[in-house]
Amino acid sequence: MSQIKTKVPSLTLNIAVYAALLFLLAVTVWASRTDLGYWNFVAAAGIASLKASLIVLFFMRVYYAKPLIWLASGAGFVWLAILFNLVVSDYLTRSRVQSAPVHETAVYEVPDR
Amino acid sequence: MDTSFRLLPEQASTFAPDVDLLFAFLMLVSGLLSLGIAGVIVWFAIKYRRNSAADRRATPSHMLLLELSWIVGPFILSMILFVWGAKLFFAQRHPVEGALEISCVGRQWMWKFQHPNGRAEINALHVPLNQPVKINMISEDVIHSLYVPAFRVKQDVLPGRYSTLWFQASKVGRYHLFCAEYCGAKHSGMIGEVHVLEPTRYQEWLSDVVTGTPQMGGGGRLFDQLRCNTCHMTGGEVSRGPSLLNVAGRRVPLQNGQQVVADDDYLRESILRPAAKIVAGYHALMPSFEGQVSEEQILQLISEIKAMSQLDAKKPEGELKKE
Amino acid sequence: MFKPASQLVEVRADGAARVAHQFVDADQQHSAAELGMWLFLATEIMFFGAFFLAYLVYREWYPVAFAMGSRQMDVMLGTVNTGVLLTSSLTMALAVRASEMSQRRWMIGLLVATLLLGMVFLGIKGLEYYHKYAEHLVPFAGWTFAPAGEQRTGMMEFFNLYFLMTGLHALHMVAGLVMLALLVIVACRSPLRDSSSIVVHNVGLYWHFVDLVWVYLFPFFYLVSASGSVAM
Amino acid sequence: MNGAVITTRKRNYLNASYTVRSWLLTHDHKRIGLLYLIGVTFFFVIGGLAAAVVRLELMTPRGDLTESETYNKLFTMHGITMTFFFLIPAIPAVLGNFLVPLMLGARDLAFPRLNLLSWYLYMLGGLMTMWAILAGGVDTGWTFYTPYSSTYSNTYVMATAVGVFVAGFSSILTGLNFIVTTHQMRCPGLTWFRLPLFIWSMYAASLIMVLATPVLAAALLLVGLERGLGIGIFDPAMGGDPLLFQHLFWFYAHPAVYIMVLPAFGVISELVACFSRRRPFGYAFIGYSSFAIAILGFLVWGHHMFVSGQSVYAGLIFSLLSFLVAIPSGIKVFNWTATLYKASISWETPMLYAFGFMGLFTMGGLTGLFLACLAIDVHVHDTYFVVAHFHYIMVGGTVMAFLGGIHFWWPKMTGRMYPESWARLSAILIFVGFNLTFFPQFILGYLGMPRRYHIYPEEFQVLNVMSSAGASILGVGYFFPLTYLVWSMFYGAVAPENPFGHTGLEWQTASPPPTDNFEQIPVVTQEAYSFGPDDALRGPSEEVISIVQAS
Repeated sequence: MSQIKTKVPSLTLNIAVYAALLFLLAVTVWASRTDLGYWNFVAAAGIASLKASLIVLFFMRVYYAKPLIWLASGAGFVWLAILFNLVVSDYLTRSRVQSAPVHETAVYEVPDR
Repeated sequence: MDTSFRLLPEQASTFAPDVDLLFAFLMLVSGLLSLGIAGVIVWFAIKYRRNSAADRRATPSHMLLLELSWIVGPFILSMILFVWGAKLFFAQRHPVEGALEISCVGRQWMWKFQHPNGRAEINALHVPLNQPVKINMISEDVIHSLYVPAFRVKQDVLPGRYSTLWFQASKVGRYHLFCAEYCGAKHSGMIGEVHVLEPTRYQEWLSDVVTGTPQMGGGGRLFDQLRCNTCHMTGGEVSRGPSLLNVAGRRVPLQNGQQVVADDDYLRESILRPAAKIVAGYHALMPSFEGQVSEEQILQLISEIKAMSQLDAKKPEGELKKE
Repeated sequence: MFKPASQLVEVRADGAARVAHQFVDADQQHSAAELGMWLFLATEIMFFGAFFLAYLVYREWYPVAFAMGSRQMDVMLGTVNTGVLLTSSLTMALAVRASEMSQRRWMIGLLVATLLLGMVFLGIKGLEYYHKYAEHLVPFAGWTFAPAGEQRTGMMEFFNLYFLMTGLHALHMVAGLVMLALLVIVACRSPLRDSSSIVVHNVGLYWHFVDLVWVYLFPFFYLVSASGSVAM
Repeated sequence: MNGAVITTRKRNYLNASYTVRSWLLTHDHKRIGLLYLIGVTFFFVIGGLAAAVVRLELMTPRGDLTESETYNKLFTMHGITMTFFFLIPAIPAVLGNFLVPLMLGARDLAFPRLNLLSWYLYMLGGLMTMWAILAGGVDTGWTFYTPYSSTYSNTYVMATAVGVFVAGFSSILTGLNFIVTTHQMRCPGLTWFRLPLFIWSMYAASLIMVLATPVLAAALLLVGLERGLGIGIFDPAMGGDPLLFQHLFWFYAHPAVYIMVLPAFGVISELVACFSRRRPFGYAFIGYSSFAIAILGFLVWGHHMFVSGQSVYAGLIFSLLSFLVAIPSGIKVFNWTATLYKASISWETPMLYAFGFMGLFTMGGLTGLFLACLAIDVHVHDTYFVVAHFHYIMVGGTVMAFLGGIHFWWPKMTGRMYPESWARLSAILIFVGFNLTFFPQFILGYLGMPRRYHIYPEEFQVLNVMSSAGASILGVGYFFPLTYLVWSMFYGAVAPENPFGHTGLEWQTASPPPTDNFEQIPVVTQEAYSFGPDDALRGPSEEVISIVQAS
């Protein structure tokens, strides 16, 4: 029969994290309305990851946890990175390597409108 | 076909000796290794059997150098094998220029081939000796795999996407052609024969319209039937659709500013879903031909488009661009 | 920036822990339960990861169709829903905190709040599903799929993935709601035990994980910009 | 060691209660291990019968025993039951369940109820699959390739996929349980580098179970949804890519090979150490190599896809990585061999299996190099060469280790000795039968005979007949242990605490162990495999000799 002493994050911390999350939500909606080209996707994914980290670190308390929990919480993401990287390396290089050597650009006459 | 009992397959393509040499090297290495290990195990098992009088003093529980040696040794060996295998593979995956192009459609459960002049055949493939042959393949249903053991080549045939395979036959004869990817009930019936003929015999066979099903100029006829040339003028004039001369294999500028290489997959997509990638300067006017043309017909059209490019490439540059 | 470490408050739970026979002490039991939950979440990450992979591949293949599909989404409802879910994460985090500080009433209240917010989320989600159904944007189950023309194929893939991924997410939400409801029922009946705070903590982890998935789903489906392509 | 004359049995996990209910609702990891043993044996027999019919059919090049459809269902049934319901749970769920807490000096696994649940999930999944097979069968092959499985097959794909999906959860929960138990429940003094190598390899295998299985679940779910609802993620007609399924499937299914074989490595490490009375040579390297395999094993799945239409570039990467995974496997074989040097080797049945394993696994592993090698794989992919290769790994490796392990821990599990001479005879039969069955298939494969062929060209017949003949010997070899082990449960000689003189914690408690494993939680003060100088020179204990002779 033992008693557990725990350390719990304070109320202010929780609220601060919550506020940050809402702020990032606003930022991501705003960013999607702005034309950043390729960077739109990067911004969306980046902000989402930032939000995710806040949730994992503070709401899920990994920030205060033992190294073992850091490992366990990271393992899924690391293995996911393996899956993504190797599969995407296939998709991105399929046409590049497999198609016949590329000749010059086709020449088109553009019709009058 | 040679149906006698043998331990190694026939070598009937230029790839075969290379692959067999690599195989022999690997056999040698792994044979030596496994016999060596087995020998050592048996020797130790007998020499150090319990109650034997063998010397058991000074037995190390680990030796870093020894451990490293059997990490580094196999590493070097495997890198040699990797590079060797990769070089051969790279050659297998890159057809030489000017190969004879034969199209192939796989379906449950037959192989259909079509030669450049339109002659088609089922479950049989006639190819000329000593000439590179490239096969453009697509499946109408599930995944199949074209496999000719005597040539040491194999490539899966996918639905919705072209894949290619090439070889150069080096020995006259008849060889097995298998489907190697499980494709349903009659998978083991999806087989055929490859006939390697002397080039002259091959030409004779191509023009032998009595025994085969002649489809001379199948692509061209289809081109007319589908009225492709109402928009795609073949003369190079300005028209509603982009000219198809000199398109195959080249870069095509798109409306969205990107470029795409007009490979078989792009041409197929443009026939089935024309609006997916619009050529710069044109409008999405073309109707979709999805469901109206079969995979074989698409292959015929593509080979027709390719033929236009080749025809034209021979003309002098000046004639190409009419002012 | 705040300093999180200084934001910790030490608490001591009252009541004795019940230790299962295979464990030496409550500490061991507590660590085992937490590690087990995290490993379970790792499997969930891999599970959802497979679908995110499919998403990435097809977004790369059909950048325009994905942008067009995204334009059919109700960004307003999506944003509100994200806010609802983030708020539920806050209430959940506070519920866990309350359970550790042995504030039973607070804990029950916060759990109920989380439960209600989760239900609001599912309600809004259901409304959106109904809209999509009414607009003929469901490409499977034999329903008519309205979009025609050049991007039809890509949009089919977009909506396939949309319903698949948000649907699986919603199923996980339902599972989470059931757990929350059970917790509330148990907590109302009997006083808190020391060992129950790890249960609340683990349910909290699960709830935050579900939130985490949505944090990615929201921009990936609602906010695809037409010019944004994943392509290199 | 004073177990020879025990006549009245102490209270143990077997005789603690006898009711059916006490077995079906047990939380005891040892009992759950035995429940799994019943399950895997049942599925092994089913899968074996399917294989027997397949081999009979292949005696002739014509399809004269079964229809094509039936043949396809048979090899599918063989593949699915053997991989998902025998090989994957065999060592982890039977021996792992029984041994992990014992070896850690714990009273049970961390989550006993979860453990029982995982057995039920396993049986539920297995029985659903059996139902699908009885109802009409499934013909996709164990690989479920799309679009054949999702659109074209007219068989019970859904029910089978659901069965495998459910069984997958069992695998996940088992892995999760082992990882948590290994981390949290080691007895005092049992540091990581004092762990038996069996634990290291079980831990590595558990890592794969936890991280890879969910991806299989996702892939199967997608196949099911595509079949049932038409959500076409892999359907080219809906803009999907069938190769994506292969990526997801092999991301699981290649590491799954290591779920099967890593625990086998663990068993062999124990057997080699015990029967040569030596601490395994390079203990740390064997342990690390388990982790190296678990991690590298996740990076090589694309070598199943060299000819699938995957990009050439990806093929090169996967080939390179596949070669790398051979290195840690090599480390193990070399280290076991080195352990035998200056050892004191006795040739009891488990050790015979270990010898067999080392030989067969070496051949299986080396032929893996052929498949990693791009140009050769193009030729032998999807031929009998591949079939032979993975049977060398799975049957020559996993099944040999499983049988060796079952014999080795049989006295601990049941409290009875197995009959030594029968056991030796069948070990030899299995070794001979196995080689005769599968070695000809390497030649067949290089000659070009594709796998999953019902009807084949005549020139392949001689080798196929050899293979079928070998299979009949193999079948007899498997039949013997099935019977004499059951016999020994009732009539075998009573086993002492530690009949083989091993050092592990599991041997320090009674045979069979009490319900809580140990009278009191042990404290470890030594490294694993600390055989004393006397052990090395001493023969098997007098008691054991007398027991063996008596049986």
